[in-house]
Amino acid sequence: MAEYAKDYSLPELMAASVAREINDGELCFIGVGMPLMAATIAKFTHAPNFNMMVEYGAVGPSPRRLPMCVDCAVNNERAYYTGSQREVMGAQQNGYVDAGCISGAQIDKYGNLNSTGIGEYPNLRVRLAGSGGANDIASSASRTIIMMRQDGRNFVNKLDYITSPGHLDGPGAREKAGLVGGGPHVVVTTMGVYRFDNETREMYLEKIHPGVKLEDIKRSIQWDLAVSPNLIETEPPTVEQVMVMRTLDPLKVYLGNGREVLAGDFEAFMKMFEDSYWPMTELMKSKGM
Amino acid sequence: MAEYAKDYSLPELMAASVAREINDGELCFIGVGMPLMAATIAKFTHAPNFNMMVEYGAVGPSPRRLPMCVDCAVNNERAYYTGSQREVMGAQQNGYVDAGCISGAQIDKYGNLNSTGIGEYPNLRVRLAGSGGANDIASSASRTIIMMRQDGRNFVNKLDYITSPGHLDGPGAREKAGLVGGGPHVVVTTMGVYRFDNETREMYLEKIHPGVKLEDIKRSIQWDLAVSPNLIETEPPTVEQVMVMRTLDPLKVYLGNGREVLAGDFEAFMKMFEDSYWPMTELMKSKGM
Amino acid sequence: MKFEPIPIRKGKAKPPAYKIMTAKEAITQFIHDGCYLGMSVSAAPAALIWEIVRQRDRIKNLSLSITSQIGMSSALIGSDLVNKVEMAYNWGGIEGEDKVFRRAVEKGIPRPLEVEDYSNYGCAMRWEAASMGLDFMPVKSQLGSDIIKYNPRIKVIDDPYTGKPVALVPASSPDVGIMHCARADEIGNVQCYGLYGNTDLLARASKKVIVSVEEIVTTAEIRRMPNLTVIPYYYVDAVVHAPFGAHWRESNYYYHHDLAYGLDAYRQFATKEGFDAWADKYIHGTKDWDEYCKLVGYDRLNRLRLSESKYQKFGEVR
Amino acid sequence: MKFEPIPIRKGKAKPPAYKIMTAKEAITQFIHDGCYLGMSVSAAPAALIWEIVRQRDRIKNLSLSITSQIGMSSALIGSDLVNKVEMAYNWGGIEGEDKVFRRAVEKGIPRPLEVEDYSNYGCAMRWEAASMGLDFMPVKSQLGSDIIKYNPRIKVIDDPYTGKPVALVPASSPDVGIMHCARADEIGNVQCYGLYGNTDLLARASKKVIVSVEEIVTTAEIRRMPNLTVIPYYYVDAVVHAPFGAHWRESNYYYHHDLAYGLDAYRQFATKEGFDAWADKYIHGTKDWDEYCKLVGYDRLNRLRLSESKYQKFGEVR
Repeated sequence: MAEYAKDYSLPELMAASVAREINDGELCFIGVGMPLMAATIAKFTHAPNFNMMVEYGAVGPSPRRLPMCVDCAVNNERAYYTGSQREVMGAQQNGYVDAGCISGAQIDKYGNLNSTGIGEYPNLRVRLAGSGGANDIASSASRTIIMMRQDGRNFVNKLDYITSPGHLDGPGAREKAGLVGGGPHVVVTTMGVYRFDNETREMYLEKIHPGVKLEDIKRSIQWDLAVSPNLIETEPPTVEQVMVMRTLDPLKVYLGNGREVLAGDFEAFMKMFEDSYWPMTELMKSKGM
Repeated sequence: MAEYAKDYSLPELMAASVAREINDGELCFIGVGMPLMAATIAKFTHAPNFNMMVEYGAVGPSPRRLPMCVDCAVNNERAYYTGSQREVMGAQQNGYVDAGCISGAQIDKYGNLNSTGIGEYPNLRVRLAGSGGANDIASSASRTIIMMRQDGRNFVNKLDYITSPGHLDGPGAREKAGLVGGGPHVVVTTMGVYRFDNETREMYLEKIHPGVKLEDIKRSIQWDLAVSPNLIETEPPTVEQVMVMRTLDPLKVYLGNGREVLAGDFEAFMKMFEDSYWPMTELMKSKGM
Repeated sequence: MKFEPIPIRKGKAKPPAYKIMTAKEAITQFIHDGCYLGMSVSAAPAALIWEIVRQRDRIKNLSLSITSQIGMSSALIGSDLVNKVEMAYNWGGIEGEDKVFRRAVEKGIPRPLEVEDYSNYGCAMRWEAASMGLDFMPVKSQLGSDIIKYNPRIKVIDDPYTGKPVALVPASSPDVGIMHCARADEIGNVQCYGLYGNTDLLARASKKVIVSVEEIVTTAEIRRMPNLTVIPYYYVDAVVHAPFGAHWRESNYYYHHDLAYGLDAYRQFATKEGFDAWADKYIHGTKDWDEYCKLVGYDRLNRLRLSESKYQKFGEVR
Repeated sequence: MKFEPIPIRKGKAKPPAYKIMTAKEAITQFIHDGCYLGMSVSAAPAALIWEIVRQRDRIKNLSLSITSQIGMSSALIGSDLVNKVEMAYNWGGIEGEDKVFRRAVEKGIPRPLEVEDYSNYGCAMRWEAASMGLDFMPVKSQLGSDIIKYNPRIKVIDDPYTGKPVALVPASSPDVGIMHCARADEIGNVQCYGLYGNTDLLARASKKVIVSVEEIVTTAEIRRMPNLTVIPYYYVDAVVHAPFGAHWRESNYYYHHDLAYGLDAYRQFATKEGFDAWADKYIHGTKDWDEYCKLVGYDRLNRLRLSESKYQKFGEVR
């Protein structure tokens, strides 16, 4: 049995939880940001034969450095295929992808996501990134794994803009719209883990993170949240998962305030990259990757 | 001035005439059969910076062996690009191709071609090859260069089947059909060279091969052929053109009965390939290719 | 709400697992009677086709999805295995007239053959559509021709953006796609050298994929130049090691088209009896591809290889 | 009949001729005011973008066609050069929030910016359509979302074959496409190492194409491995030699993303004054890319290169 870490942060718990949603041998389409980190953890721990696809054209990399973006050089590292976006996105639309991993700024109970903006489109009060590949993953991956901050304002009754389709307005809606993918399967947040009911397609709380109160979760969600009668506590990260995270991201770029630390500090950045080579290479070998 | 060959055959005259239709620096899409031979002659004589595209995915080869097919290994030789059919055919549909070189079994006065069969489709008396890439070239190349045997029966009033669109039924018809390419520009046959009138889009005789009688040409064509008032005799092949042809095809596979000679004669085939390497390589160097 | 999560639905990706099989095993496992079979032309999967012919007692009815084929599909047609071919071209190229094809279409010998005609790009765009999970592709070829007049599956619509006519071709998704390539690793990452036609599309369009290769290499070798990977593992069901596996056709940078053999075969194909004698000798008379190669002669195959490498080698300029 | 032959109509192919220029020459020659500009993201054509910004007195109004951009398009937006962007994503990735983009869309600073939203695949399929001379492409993304609700250029039709809904996106054919790649020869055959996103499509979709590269190589070097040629010469108008030409972003197998720089730049982009100061120093304060590299420091750039080659080198497995 895997040994659990005693000392871990909330972002580390979240990343580990997302990593666990990825099964060995699967092919998953990984979106920009934290999903890249979570996928790399999965690859170097329980799922060495899981392969990631990144949207600018790489399949099966084993990144031994912090993966920074979906077009990052890191995504070529030991990859099986590198080339065009057309290949990976075409494969996804063709139904080849087991799961896709994305995040968003707002979510509703059907797992629809907004990453376009806050306010009335196109006169947005806050303009956000836009879809990127999130809509494509949400449209066509066989299931989607969603990562979200849960900040008290972003689990809403009605999105300002549906960027990435979840289960739209309920059972049968995706099929009617012509979407080929299966839609949202799980949502991992800073407070808990949610799944979608097979019958109603509505989100329900399945796991609650250690130390989080159910009433705080309910208060942070605009709709009347369904809670599993078998509600359990989220499994902590393993020692190995935490080791991978801290090797790849010692300055907590993804998992803390590392961006502030690194801004302008080239030496620290180089050191982070130089230091991760040996431990990650050794780990890779031990996994037979 | 180029020195003309004194001794040449009719197929050699034809191949040389087609080669002359290709201008240096052009990008031409070359169909299966004699067009491959003619294009190679052009490349090694007057048009070293002409580049051929072949439909199974090669651009810019310099074949120093007899090119045998559009998916032939020879087409990779010193190519700039090798890969997918999608690239070359996509480029063609996108208007990048200056000229395409094709042939057919039947032709009408608008340069429409039949390479599908003789008889009433689908109950054909004689089933032929089918379009292959000919229809695509005829549809989308900026102009087409057509090579034809002229056997007394195949310049017809009405094709049994329009495989490859010429000027269809006259001015404006291609545009109306949605075709992006310019259509037939020239027809080189065993008897003469024909062009298409800019106004009527109808074929007219421009050049007559040495030794061929105009009345024989007219008799071999079902419609009332228009003949240029400036009818001239076809220019003979140059010494250099003939040298290239005979080096690549000493057994007259394209230019005579070489197929009968080679059938089953592996040693003769190997010798043909082995012998062409040095003279063609030397010629290549002398052209700065 | 029953609090039952949506069951996990798997994607179509084939696993990153060991996939090496013999041709016999692969054909036995994946090709069934009534199969809608896709075949590449560059390079020609001769070793796989021969094996299908050897299993003709089991595989009696095939429909073919091809773009162009030169002689290889005729091995199936002449062996009385094919009811229909969706195609742009089925002929001999430099080898000339395809009498096997003519007999089938014109005279129903050995059985009637239905032909569905497209242009080459039209056929390729059918695989292209399927390769992206689309049900059709627009194409500007074929317009104005009788290909469209006689093929009701090609639709001409007014382009919703420009109002101009554009043809649509329906996706073609073969039950099984067979193809021959340069090299693959054990989990099915396939790399090609030189032109590969629409092999890339066929692999993506087909439900099951069998790839024969000149060389099996390590995964590390694949990783050296991942840009050469034309078919990633997730499309591939079986990898068959078949050196010289495209003979009598060519395999770029490995060996050249054996024209002397092809011309001789075509001469024999001129009659049904000739075809049968050829198939009896070269296909049924050999139990597998290695025996076929021995019959043709490895000395001859090596000559073709040496001739090719005189002119070109991948990674060098000669 | 006047016996006047149909005049020769040339294809769009660019000639196989010498195409090396400086960034200044290429931008001056091909990019005009009002240009509809396509930009690749992998790798980012930073050297070319900086040069456009340097020529802002001449090039005042641009519309952008991108799929995703990370910071680089913001160099143009923040410099008051862009009226509209057709896009899927314009943000910082790991660098975070793009304040330049936000200021333009939310507050019209330095000028109002119209945004036309698509998904990434939706954008890519617009270039794909143009790359094949088509006027639209079908795509199954975007269905059911507000992307379609608010973008009238995306049409949803009933698929003529299945009756199911499918989205159509209109072709995007930029006046000029700019991109950064690994290497090219003098006539413009361009090869890429590793992932290249939709650079291939952009080159095919654009009327004029400027490619900056890490290395200029001989044509013989291109011919060694013609399968690596992602953009053949006929698409290319200008080749600009710009080593480290994607900095602060990465160039696969050459050097890595300079995150420390990117994060610092984003911190400065938080205010208009900060952006202007950054642009004054790094773009207007340098006369060309070499001066920019000197300002950043070739020692630093070499560290990025060495760090990358510790992990990977094309042709090897590390």
